Amino acid sequence: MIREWMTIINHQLIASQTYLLEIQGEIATLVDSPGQFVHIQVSEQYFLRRPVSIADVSPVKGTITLLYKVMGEGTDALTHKKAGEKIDIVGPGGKGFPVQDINNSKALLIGGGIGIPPLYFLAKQLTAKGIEVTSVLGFRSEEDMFYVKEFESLGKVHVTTNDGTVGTKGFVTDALPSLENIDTYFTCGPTIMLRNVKEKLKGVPGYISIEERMGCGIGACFACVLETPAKEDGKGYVKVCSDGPVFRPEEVVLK
Amino acid sequence: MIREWMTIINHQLIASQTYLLEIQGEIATLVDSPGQFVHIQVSEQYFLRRPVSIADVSPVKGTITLLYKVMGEGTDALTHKKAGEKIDIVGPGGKGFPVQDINNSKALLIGGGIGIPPLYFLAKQLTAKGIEVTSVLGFRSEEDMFYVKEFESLGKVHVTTNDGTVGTKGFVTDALPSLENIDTYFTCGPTIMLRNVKEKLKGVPGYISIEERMGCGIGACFACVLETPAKEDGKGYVKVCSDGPVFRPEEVVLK
Amino acid sequence: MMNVKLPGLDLKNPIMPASGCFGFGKEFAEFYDLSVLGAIIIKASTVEKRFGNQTPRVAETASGMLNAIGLQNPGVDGVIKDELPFLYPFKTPIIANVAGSTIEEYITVAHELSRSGVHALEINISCPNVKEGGVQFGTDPTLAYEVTRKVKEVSNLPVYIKLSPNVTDIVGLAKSVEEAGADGLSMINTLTGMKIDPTSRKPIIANQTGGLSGPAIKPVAIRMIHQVYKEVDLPIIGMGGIETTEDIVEYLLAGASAVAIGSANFKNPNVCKDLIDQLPDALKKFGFDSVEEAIGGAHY
Amino acid sequence: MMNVKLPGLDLKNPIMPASGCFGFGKEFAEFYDLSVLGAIIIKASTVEKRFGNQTPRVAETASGMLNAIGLQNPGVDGVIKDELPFLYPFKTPIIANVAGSTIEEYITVAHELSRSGVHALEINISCPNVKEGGVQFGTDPTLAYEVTRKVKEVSNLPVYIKLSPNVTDIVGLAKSVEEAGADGLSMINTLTGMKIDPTSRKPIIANQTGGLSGPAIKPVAIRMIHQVYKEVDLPIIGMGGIETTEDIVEYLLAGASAVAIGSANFKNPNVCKDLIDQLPDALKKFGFDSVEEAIGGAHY
Ligand SMILES: Cc1cc2nc3c(=O)[nH]c(=O)nc-3n(C[C@H](O)[C@H](O)[C@H](O)COP(=O)(O)OP(=O)(O)OC[C@H]3O[C@@H](n4cnc5c(N)ncnc54)[C@H](O)[C@@H]3O)c2cc1C
Ligand SMILES: Cc1cc2nc3c(=O)[nH]c(=O)nc-3n(C[C@H](O)[C@H](O)[C@H](O)COP(=O)(O)OP(=O)(O)OC[C@H]3O[C@@H](n4cnc5c(N)ncnc54)[C@H](O)[C@@H]3O)c2cc1C
Ligand SMILES: Cc1cc2nc3c(=O)[nH]c(=O)nc-3n(C[C@H](O)[C@H](O)[C@H](O)COP(=O)(O)O)c2cc1C
Ligand SMILES: Cc1cc2nc3c(=O)[nH]c(=O)nc-3n(C[C@H](O)[C@H](O)[C@H](O)COP(=O)(O)O)c2cc1C
Ligand code: FES
Ligand code: FES
Repeated sequence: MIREWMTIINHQLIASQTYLLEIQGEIATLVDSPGQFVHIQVSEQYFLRRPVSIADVSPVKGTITLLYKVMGEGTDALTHKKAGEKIDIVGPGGKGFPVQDINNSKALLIGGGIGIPPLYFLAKQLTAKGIEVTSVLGFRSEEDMFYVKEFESLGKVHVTTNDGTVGTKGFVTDALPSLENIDTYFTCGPTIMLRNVKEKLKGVPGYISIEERMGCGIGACFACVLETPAKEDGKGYVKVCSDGPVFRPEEVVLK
Repeated sequence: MIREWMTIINHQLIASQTYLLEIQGEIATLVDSPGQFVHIQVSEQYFLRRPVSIADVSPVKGTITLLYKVMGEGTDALTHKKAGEKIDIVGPGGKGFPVQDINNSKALLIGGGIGIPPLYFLAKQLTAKGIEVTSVLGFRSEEDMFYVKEFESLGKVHVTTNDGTVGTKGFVTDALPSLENIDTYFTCGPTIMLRNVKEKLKGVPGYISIEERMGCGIGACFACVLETPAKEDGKGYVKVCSDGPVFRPEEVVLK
Repeated sequence: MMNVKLPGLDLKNPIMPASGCFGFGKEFAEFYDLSVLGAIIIKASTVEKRFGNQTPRVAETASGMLNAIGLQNPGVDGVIKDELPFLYPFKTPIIANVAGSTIEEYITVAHELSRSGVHALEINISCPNVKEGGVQFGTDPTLAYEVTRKVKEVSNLPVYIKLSPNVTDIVGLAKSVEEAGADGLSMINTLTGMKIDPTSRKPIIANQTGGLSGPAIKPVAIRMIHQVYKEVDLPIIGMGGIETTEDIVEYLLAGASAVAIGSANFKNPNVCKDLIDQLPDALKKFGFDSVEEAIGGAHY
Repeated sequence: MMNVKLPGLDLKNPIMPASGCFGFGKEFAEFYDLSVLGAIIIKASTVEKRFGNQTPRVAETASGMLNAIGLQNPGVDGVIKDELPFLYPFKTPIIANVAGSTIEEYITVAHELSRSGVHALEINISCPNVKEGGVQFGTDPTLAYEVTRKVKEVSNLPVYIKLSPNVTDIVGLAKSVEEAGADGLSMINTLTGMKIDPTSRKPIIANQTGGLSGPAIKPVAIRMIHQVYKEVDLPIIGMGGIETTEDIVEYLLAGASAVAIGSANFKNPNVCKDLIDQLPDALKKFGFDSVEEAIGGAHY
């Protein structure tokens, strides 16, 4: 992990309040797995960095692609950065999905909203290994949809929207495919979604990627801990920023 | 006085660490005398506004010209603003030199460093009234010199530099012309210079423009007060931002 | 939806300028009609006219500023004679800020102001920028009780006590002045701070220390208001770093019934008016039908 | 020119990470060689392993942040067994931060750490984020005296007492621990604050209140260090919002002999190293030939 001023190569609106940000620098060469994130200093005005998942890496261009949604002041300020500008990044952070350990043949990816980005990089790596990928992507509404075509180029895609404007009306858990065809699931999204997915897919091996508010983003401050079920015996916790953000569902307590 | 987002028309380096900033907006139409200032919000990062004198007004373009020197973080940040950008200004503030009251024929202008800018606007107005203007302009060194040509086009100019690289080596007080030819003097610069000028020109009618750290810049917070010699009887103080920045030398105590 | 009732004050909206950041109103009247304000809190008055501290009196800090004006004011008679008449025509209640270095001085100023036509008193027992007394009253519960009781005795106006944040136990202070009969609280005054200029090697403020205000102190103010709201039954005028309507909603939720805007007036002289214009939308956005509905909403 | 001598600590430079903002060093060792540091202050240790508070544990504020970690740590035995061995190879003194909810706990932790190979103790009598005890010790001069004296009895290491800024009288606290035999002071810990989310209508931090750190609190820290330096004869490790070498010079001038860098490590993981590299130039720029020459320079 390093701190680096990366160069913005591309920055564009791709859906309602949702932006693609492509940045170039050494960090792109250090990414080892999908699910890792970068920690962005938006400007001097925002004291804490913002964690954003790596949605894609181009080894040729030496770039990382991020997909982010405006959720508050920091991400709003981020939208004003222009191609050519430099941006202060720490990364790559965390432990991603262990693609090297996945040796079976059918993967189910379940993403909700801004949990979708890391799954795209994952889907690329899984399909490259010959694994068949089915994706369930949940959005609020049609205008929020992004990257559906990109996922379709990699496998079957089910879309859900909360308001039914596209695909199945409801939540990702309302559109899960028949489980007989799934060896492993991979999911990322709001904690409540993760909890529901974990519940519904009990028994299926899985990996979940979790969000938590961060201080340092490198494992030093204990801001981002989750309790583990084995609290009393072992260490009792994991850090989302350094032990995660990707965990086995049985490893963590989802509140 | 109003608050307005003015448009930057021109912004350029004119001497070592010294910039010309031309801004357009309604405030330009509200200036009533040289010596008034604008109060600049450099960015959200700087809590207080920065007072900068109005160095010129173009009624045709509807612009104000400011000349400022980088003295700290705020003025340094200001240098990054580009033509076309908007800038948050309150102004015009304060009471300037009462050009309308000057009816004699020979004026001496004495400026030190960043005290020089308001004297340029003053010199233009005085010469427009047919008053003969002699200027003594003090700089640290040759590289800090600015607007000497502009002053020369309006009258006689003596330059002093602390290191002697141009003009008289020393301070403005080392180059004051013979006083027989002076009806009124006008001075602006660091307080220590003002005190020396006041001392040397005792007996000559004068106007001095004074700097003080400001809070509100509009007369409401009492941050910028100066004691008056008549402290015990009258009000005992003046506010630089609203009663000044221009005063008669006998009105204020210079510390 | 914007109105709030405080003891002795029927406010059309909960927004007012804070003491010392708005002078006696005149300068801001050039920017907008002061009648829009929920109320006006004027600069502190003392018995005698005061020149205040030496300059520099202000310094900039991260997301805030230090000030050590030193209670410069024309004295209570001057305030009543020369400053208040300008404010009477506006349709806005006036809250007068009272300062002193002895209990007797507080009594004198409170007494005189009570007959002047102002609508409420804010007793500044917390000004950190005067050498004698002043802040002592705000850090000692017994003295705070004394001042409050004595001022209540000489005034039939509602009395708001302005608390200092520079204390170990803000709830204890608040309880003392509640027992003494205060009608409400103003929270908070500035945190005592200092800034040193590495070039001159001296404190920038001539008085050495100054009061820290601005967004930097908002978390401390919110915490204290939240603590006091829980334990004390007095309405609170909240202040400290307010710049946006979101800040105002945060103050209401913490337990403030109204808010005062201080140093933000220096950044944007229109800020009080702007916030008054924007507050209804902000309340709606966060699901409130009225100001009153939001008050104390973070207590559950 | 960069070295400073503190009781029991021969520092090659005055810059060290602050407790809780640097874990036990491991993560930052990925960014630079920890041997460059003047010292390392590690995260608080308690008798038993602690999970700490619920999340969210941090929130962003203007020029700062709130945290309520709740002293999560593996317990003093875990620290000694699992964390310290990593740090020993670096050529940097280790200062261990000691926390507890009773005097006995402080004694136990201090005693165990004293035999572990660390070079000094920093007694955290000021953590605002634990329910039982903790901060009480830092706001009551008698308790502060007690803890200091008892810890000194069981430890032959130099003992630095970390003071809380959430007090009326910081000088009184400092004097108490001086009398009790403290070797030095750490100033300041965080100011207690709160942030409320207007959407959820709840405090963002699960613990409700948290400790405010960052540049927002620097003026308060500078003021307190300036006050204490004048009245108390102990060396001070200064902290609170340091981000630049100019900040460090300001701390030295106020009276700090060394400085600790806290939340700035989150903004820039290289910050301690960067400041160490830059400090000589900054000292020169402001006319100092050494760190020691600048200490207390604002007192005249
Ligand atoms: C590991 C990880 C990966 C993420 N990947 C993405 C992504 O690929 N695309 C995307 O759009 N968003 C992603 N997020 C969420 C993103 O970090 C937040 O939306 C963002 O921090 C909000 O910042 P703000 O300034 O707009 O909001 P504000 O609410 O103003 O932020 C205030 C503070 O809260 C923190 N915060 C607010 N929401 C979250 C959140 N959901 N998770 C963590 N911290 C939060 C901010 O970082 C900041 O410190 C990810 C979060 C984590 C933890
Ligand atoms: C009436 C008036 C007119 C001025 N006109 C000009 C001008 O035409 N050109 C020019 O270059 N400068 C002018 N100045 C000085 C200018 O305001 C300061 O150089 C500037 O504020 C420094 O800001 P900074 O952020 O770079 O410095 P910093 O030292 O970082 O500023 C910190 C704080 O101190 C204040 N401050 C610092 N120096 C001064 C000063 N000399 N006077 C008042 N406040 C100060 C700043 O405004 C800010 O609030 C004028 C000052 C006054 C009072
Ligand atoms: C320049 C200045 C002068 C002040 N004068 C007074 C005063 O006279 N009386 C008083 O009670 N508070 C005074 N205050 C404190 C404010 O009323 C307010 O409590 C404090 O500034 C916090 O609010 P803010 O962060 O919005 O500025 C003053 C504050 C400033 C900045
Ligand atoms: C996330 C976090 C955790 C902290 N944990 C501790 C701690 O365990 N013990 C302690 O004495 N101080 C702790 N502190 C306080 C810091 O050591 C320091 O005193 C304070 O943050 C002010 O410095 P800063 O503004 O540079 O962060 C912590 C601060 C933060 C931000
Ligand atoms: S954010 Fe600091 S440990 Fe995870
Ligand atoms: S700066 Fe506020 S009165 Fe002059």
